Amino acid sequence: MYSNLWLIPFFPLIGSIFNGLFGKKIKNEAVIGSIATGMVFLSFLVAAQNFFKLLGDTEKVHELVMASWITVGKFQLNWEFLLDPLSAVMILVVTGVGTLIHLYSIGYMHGEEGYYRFFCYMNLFAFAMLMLVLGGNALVMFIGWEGVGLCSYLLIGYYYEKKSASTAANKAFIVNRIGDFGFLCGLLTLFWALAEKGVWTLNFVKIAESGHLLESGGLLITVVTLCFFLGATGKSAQIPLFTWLPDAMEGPTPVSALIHAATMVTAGVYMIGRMNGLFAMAPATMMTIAIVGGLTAFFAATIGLAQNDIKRVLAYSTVSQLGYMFLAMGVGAFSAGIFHLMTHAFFKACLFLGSGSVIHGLHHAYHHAHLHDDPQDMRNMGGLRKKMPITFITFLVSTIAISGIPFFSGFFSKDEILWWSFGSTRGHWLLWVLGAAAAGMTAFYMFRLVFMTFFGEQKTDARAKDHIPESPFTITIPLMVLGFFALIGGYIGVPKILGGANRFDAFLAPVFEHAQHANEIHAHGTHATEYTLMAVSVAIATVGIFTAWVMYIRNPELPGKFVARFEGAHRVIFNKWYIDELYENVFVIPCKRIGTFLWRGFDVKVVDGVVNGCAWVVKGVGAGLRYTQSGYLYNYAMAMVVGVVVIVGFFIF
Amino acid sequence: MENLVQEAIQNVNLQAIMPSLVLSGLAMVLLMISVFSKRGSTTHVAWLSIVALVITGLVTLTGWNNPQAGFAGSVLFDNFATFFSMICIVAAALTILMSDDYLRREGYPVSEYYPLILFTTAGAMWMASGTDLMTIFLGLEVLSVSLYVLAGFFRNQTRSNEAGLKYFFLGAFSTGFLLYGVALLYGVTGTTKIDGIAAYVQANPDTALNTMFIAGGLLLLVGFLFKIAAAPFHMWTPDVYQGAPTPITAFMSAGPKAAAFAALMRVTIIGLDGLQSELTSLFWLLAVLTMTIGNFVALSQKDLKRMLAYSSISHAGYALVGLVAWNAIGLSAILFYMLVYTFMNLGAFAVLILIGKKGEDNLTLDGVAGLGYKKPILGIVLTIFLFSLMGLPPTAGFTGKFYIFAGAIEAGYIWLAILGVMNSAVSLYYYLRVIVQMYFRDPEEDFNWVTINVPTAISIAVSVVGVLYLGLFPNSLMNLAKMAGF
Amino acid sequence: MITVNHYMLLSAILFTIGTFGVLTRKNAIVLFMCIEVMLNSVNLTFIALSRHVGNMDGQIFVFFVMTVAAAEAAVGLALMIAFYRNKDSIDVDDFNMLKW
Amino acid sequence: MADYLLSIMTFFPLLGILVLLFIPRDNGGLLKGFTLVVSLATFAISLPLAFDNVFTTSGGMHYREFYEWINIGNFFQMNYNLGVDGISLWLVMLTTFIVPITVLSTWNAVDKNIKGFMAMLLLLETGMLGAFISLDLFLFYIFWELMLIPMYFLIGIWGGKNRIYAAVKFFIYTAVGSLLMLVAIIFVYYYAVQSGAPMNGFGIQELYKLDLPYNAQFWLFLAFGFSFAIKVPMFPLHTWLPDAHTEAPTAGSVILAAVMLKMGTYGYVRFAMPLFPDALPTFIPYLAFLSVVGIIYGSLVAMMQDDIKKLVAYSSVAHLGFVMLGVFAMNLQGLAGGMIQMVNHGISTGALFLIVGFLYERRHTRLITEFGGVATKMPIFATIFMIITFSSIGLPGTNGFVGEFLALMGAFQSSLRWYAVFATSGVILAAVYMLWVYQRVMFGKVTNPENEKLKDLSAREIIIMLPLLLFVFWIGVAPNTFLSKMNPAMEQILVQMNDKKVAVVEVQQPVVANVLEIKSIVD
Repeated sequence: MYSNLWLIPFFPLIGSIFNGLFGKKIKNEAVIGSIATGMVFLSFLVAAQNFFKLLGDTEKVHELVMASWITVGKFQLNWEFLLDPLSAVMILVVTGVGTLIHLYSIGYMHGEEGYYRFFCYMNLFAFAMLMLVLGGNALVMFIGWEGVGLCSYLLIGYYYEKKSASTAANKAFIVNRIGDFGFLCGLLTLFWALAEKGVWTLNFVKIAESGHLLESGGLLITVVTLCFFLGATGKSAQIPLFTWLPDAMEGPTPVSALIHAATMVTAGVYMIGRMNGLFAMAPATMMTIAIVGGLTAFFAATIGLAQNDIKRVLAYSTVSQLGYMFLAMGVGAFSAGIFHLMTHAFFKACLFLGSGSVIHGLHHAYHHAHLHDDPQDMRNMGGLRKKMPITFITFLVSTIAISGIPFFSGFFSKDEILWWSFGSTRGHWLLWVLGAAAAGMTAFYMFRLVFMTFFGEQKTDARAKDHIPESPFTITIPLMVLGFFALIGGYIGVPKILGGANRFDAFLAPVFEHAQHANEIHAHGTHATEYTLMAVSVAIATVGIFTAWVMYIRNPELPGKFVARFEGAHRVIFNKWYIDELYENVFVIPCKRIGTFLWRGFDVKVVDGVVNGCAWVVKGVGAGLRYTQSGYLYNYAMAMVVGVVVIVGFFIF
Repeated sequence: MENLVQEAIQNVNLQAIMPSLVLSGLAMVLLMISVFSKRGSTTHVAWLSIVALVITGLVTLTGWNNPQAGFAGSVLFDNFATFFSMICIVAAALTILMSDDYLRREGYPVSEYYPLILFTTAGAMWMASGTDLMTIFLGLEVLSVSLYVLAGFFRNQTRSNEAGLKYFFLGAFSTGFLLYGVALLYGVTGTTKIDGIAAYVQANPDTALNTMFIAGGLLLLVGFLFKIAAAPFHMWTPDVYQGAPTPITAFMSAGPKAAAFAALMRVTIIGLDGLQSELTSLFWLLAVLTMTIGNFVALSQKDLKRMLAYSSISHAGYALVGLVAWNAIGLSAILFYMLVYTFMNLGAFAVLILIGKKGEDNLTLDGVAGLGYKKPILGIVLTIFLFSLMGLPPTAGFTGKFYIFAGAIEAGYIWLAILGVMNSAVSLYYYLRVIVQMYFRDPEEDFNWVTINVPTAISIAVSVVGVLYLGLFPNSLMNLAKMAGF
Repeated sequence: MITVNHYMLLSAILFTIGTFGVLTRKNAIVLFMCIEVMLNSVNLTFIALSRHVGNMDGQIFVFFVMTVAAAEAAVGLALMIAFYRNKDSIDVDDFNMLKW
Repeated sequence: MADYLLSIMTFFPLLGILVLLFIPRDNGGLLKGFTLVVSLATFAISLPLAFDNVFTTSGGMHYREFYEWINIGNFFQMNYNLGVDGISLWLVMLTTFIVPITVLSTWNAVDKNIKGFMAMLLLLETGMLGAFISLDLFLFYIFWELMLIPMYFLIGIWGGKNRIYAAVKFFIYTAVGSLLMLVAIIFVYYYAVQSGAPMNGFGIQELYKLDLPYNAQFWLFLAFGFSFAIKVPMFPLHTWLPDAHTEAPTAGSVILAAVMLKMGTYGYVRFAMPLFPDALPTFIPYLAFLSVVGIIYGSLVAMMQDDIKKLVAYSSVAHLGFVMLGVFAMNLQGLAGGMIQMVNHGISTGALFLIVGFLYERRHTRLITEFGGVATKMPIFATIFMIITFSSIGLPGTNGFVGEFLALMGAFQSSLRWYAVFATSGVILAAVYMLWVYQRVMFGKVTNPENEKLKDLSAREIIIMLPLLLFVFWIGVAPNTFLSKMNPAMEQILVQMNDKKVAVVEVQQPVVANVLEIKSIVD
């Protein structure tokens, strides 16, 4: 039936291996790029075929066992895939957005030295991500889980000659590893707990089936899910592990779009969705997730207010949006979370690619003018809407979408999340306040970005000013497609209250139904409340946009005054709440100090000191005893006599 | 009176002393030959001594499984005596082989040297076969007096003089204690025969508590402990070993020591069986003390001969462990170990003899730097001996030590075994230092003075074969040692 | 009445004197004489005990001891002469080339 | 052939040495080539083992060889008693597999006294193989000590600046442990003799069935465990390792890491644990604790090293911690994880040492600060290094993951759950130190002009690495090839341990109570 599922990850793997082995010899960018893009596109086709097949299928959960992987006694693990509505949506998003970004990269990466390397990694990423979403058991998922981390590492460190890039890559991988530690702990505890009950499995379907064996709301399930959530915070850049994502912007922009916006970072959300049954059983975890999500959404948004690097703003925006998704998961709005995941994939990918287009243009111009200005600094931009019309329009559409303006995709998904966070049995009005405030700030900083970049005076260095071109079509086509989806992507999930059927929710229902019903998670409240909330959130967004307009178009001196007025607050926000410094001082430096101490202070001095000390004592005693051997006959005779006397005396008396 | 003489004559059993008789006789013939030989020509005497040893060896071997008692029970040439005699003969033969060239190099081509070694061997054989304290004493003195001479053989060399004198004085001193002990035992039991003493103690169990008996027994042991260089009677060893001519050092550490062990074992196990509990605790202590002092002090030695002297002290300690065990395994282990030690120690000394310059001032740790590269075969061979001395498989040193510790553990002396192996671990360091010098340092000298002569080469070859063969296939000789134990 | 105990005591004293001599005297010849004293004290013991025990073994032993002592004297004196030739001294304090 | 396969395999390298002696000493190429042929032939001889399906069905000993060797009547008896089962199978294969690689790696690295070097390598191979297949404690001990000698020379003669200290330390440190084990071996033997148990020399299969009182087991386990813990090495007995590794020539480091360290862990599985199962519950908490400390400690110390080789050495301490944790979990998953991790560590860390060797051959330094930006000059090398790095980190899909995961899974199933949590944090630290060193060596711009002239890997060097890379992925993707042959043997040994055991491991005793218990029993 769905026996060609394996082809979906297989194609990119082939592409990756091919480019990895032969890319260097081929040298032809067109060949390399089209192979890579083609492979992901093939995956997309297969994914689409399976998706539509599933759409028409009454049986919504399908497993495909490929081979046995690890077999030790009762522990039997297979290479297996799982296709259900959730993974079906994900593979479409991944391969779809992936194809576009690959296509985009062909032009964007033109002339790069490691062209083949880039596509090799990108394809490898697609492979890993598809393994992640298609994995039929937690370990196959974990392959993808770590695999995307690896690719993220490789791609962030793509410009490895740059110290900051390789450092960012390391940071990304290591912070992710902290999350993976949680994931592994959760996984192993879960496995043990189930094995105690006689179920030896890591298979998702079986886990879901036997979840009821564990005590609902019990300590064990709470610990397990919290561990998993730690994994999710790592991968999805939530508090406390979000710091790697902004740094990850060191990678080429398509990477930021694909990995650090559209797909990989959403893996945490996906994972929670995948195990929704378990999470739903642990209200404490759910609450934690909701709070962490809400706080992340809020704090990341505050940081986004003051950044000047175009990609960093987007990065914090991503963190913030991911916070929304977690908020959704935490309040039990699983399908809303996934819905937002999807719409976010469209508009954020479009935003990143758009920013990439801008950077590409500026870079081109600077290069032309032999300048070394930072092409990512928004303070050097402005007025680009005329130079890059397509980029501008798609960017604007996506900005509106992310700001939650009605009838754009972001509106539907974000609003549903806000509604659930207020009205869900697991929700709370404080969560809603956090979300709404974040939404307002999002609208503000996104429009700030648009205004600073595309409107107003052109602040680019005069010498480069006139050389900013619109990007080539391999760049603009993906932009347009994504912009289109950012515009309309929300319509598959129009909530009932607005007269829609919320087909998205219905499609995903088989996955989440059980968790929601069994644990009585549902949004309740009157239509009136829902309408009111919707109106309030739209109003907040509008206020945000208006403020941005006031500050950056009508009265450009205002931001400066603002900064001067609230200098302290600005500095804190600008420096990202000093979280990096905090971690550096609390974890990194002590860790290094401990390491150094353990080595030089403990290992060498104490442990080895004891070893060498033993040798030294033995040698010292020997050297001392040596001098009893004085060379004088009478001393020797004396020793003998003493020996005799002692021996005889001892035995006689 | 007539009857007594007749009885005595009937008691004479020349077979029982035939090996030592033959050896002494041949040694005297050789002494005469050397008197009439041209001064400075020693080689023929050396080879004739070898022939004498071979003959003696053949005669000795007829005693295997054919115990001969004689002289009113004061001599018993049993398997035990045969085994030890063979050790001494082998040691003497190897020593003689490595001596000839050495004597000429050092400028003392004096052929009396060889008969002296033969006399020593004969004395050793008496000690091994004596069952009367009188015979043992005689053997001991024959052995000692010859050794005093041999130790001081280089009469123009102060070092050798000093070694001889120190050995002589301390040896004589210890003999005093031994004799006093014999006298006391005699006073209590009325006999100097070992089995007579044992029989007396068996008949009068209270004897074991008798002060005079205990004191006598302990003083008697002092003489033997002195000879085997057990602490605190070991002090002569390093000085004498260092000062004596190198082949004699090698010989002293093997043959006479084995003989002393033989006498010690016979006296303690058979004669002083009544004091078993006292003696085992004494030997326990002495074994540990001896091993520890030997190994610890060896750590800081630079002179190779002196280092090997301390090493030989520690090996006496290991061998004593077998005596502590006081069981069949431990005793036969000592026999086996003595044989093994003969091979590995004589082999090591033979290599040192080859690489020494005249006066042997270069036999220090630094002096062998890079030997392994300049003289690879000598290097490998010395390495094998050193590994054997360390007690590492697959050399005989390992099987020997294994046998010893097996005895101790079988008898329940776990701690002794642990202290023993820990001592082996300490000893690794100083043996390894030699290997470090030979292989891990760059050669400073080209060792062009080293010439390999056939007799020494033979003795080294025999030792290497012995060490490796007894390491890999110890079965046959272990079984012989088992049969030789009592 | 002089009993065997008196002999034993006397020989023990002699033995001790000899031992002390060995420990304290520096001249090699004197040292050697001290050792001879020790040996002779043993001889005395043997003879006394031989009488006490009632067999001849002890006395035979004494003959051996005396013979051996003579042999030792020969060898020992020869060694001393050799040493004296090299060092012009037979003081035991000069026997200290080999140490440590 | 099959009847004598093990003997032929074990002594073939020794035979090679004999021939080697007659090759002129200055013909380096021939010496190396010949040694390569010998080691490859040994590998070929051992290959039938890997393909023999008997291991998948039966957990017992196969390819048995038995001859009486030393028989001293009622004194003692030793036999030439060989056999291989699923537990030793892959370690044997690892040994025969890794030796040709090390021979190849010496091609340009060793130029002094090649004959000696090659002879030592082959002698080492004999020792290692013998130790893995000995079923007689005495025979095992002989091979065990035999390994020391060639390794001592490899470090001492062909090592780095501080080689003498390292070699002597290595030798004495490991010998101290093994000598205590010798006492224990002899004790077990005579205990068995005196208790009248059926025996077959020092044959372990008979000794497995011996009923030892707890008190004796306690001390015996301590002696065996101490010896093996030094070899593993477990914290705090590890300090010989960084020195030995740093000073050893590449080939020595590779063999040391890949095979010799496994002797310790193998010793636990084959000897210490099944021989003295009653003492296990007492020791497991402490040993597991030390394993975990080793993981974290090794990682933290590795992180701060400035010498790449030392870093890899300390990382070994951490990796072996996982092995030990898995083994001490005392269940099938943990044991399998431990065993697979042994092979993994052999491959990954062996490869890392080769990689360090490549750098050292080119630059004659191993200081991290001397490098930087190497990736630009040596792209192939960078790729291989990257793969091995991630294998060492334990990325899923590579070998490292399978081992770590199974070991941790086993630990989670057992009473060592809490230890396992801390051990899991090792995966973070592993990433930290490996990626950090990778960054500092490979990434960035070439700042040191010396690095400008670095050449990428030669064909020979790539050939060395390829088989290792193959196994990195093979074990990662299809570990069942290996696991299926291990499982029966592991099951058997676990059943055997549990059958004999008085106490049950699963009951976790508080640590304090344990101490008191030991005291009362010892008293």
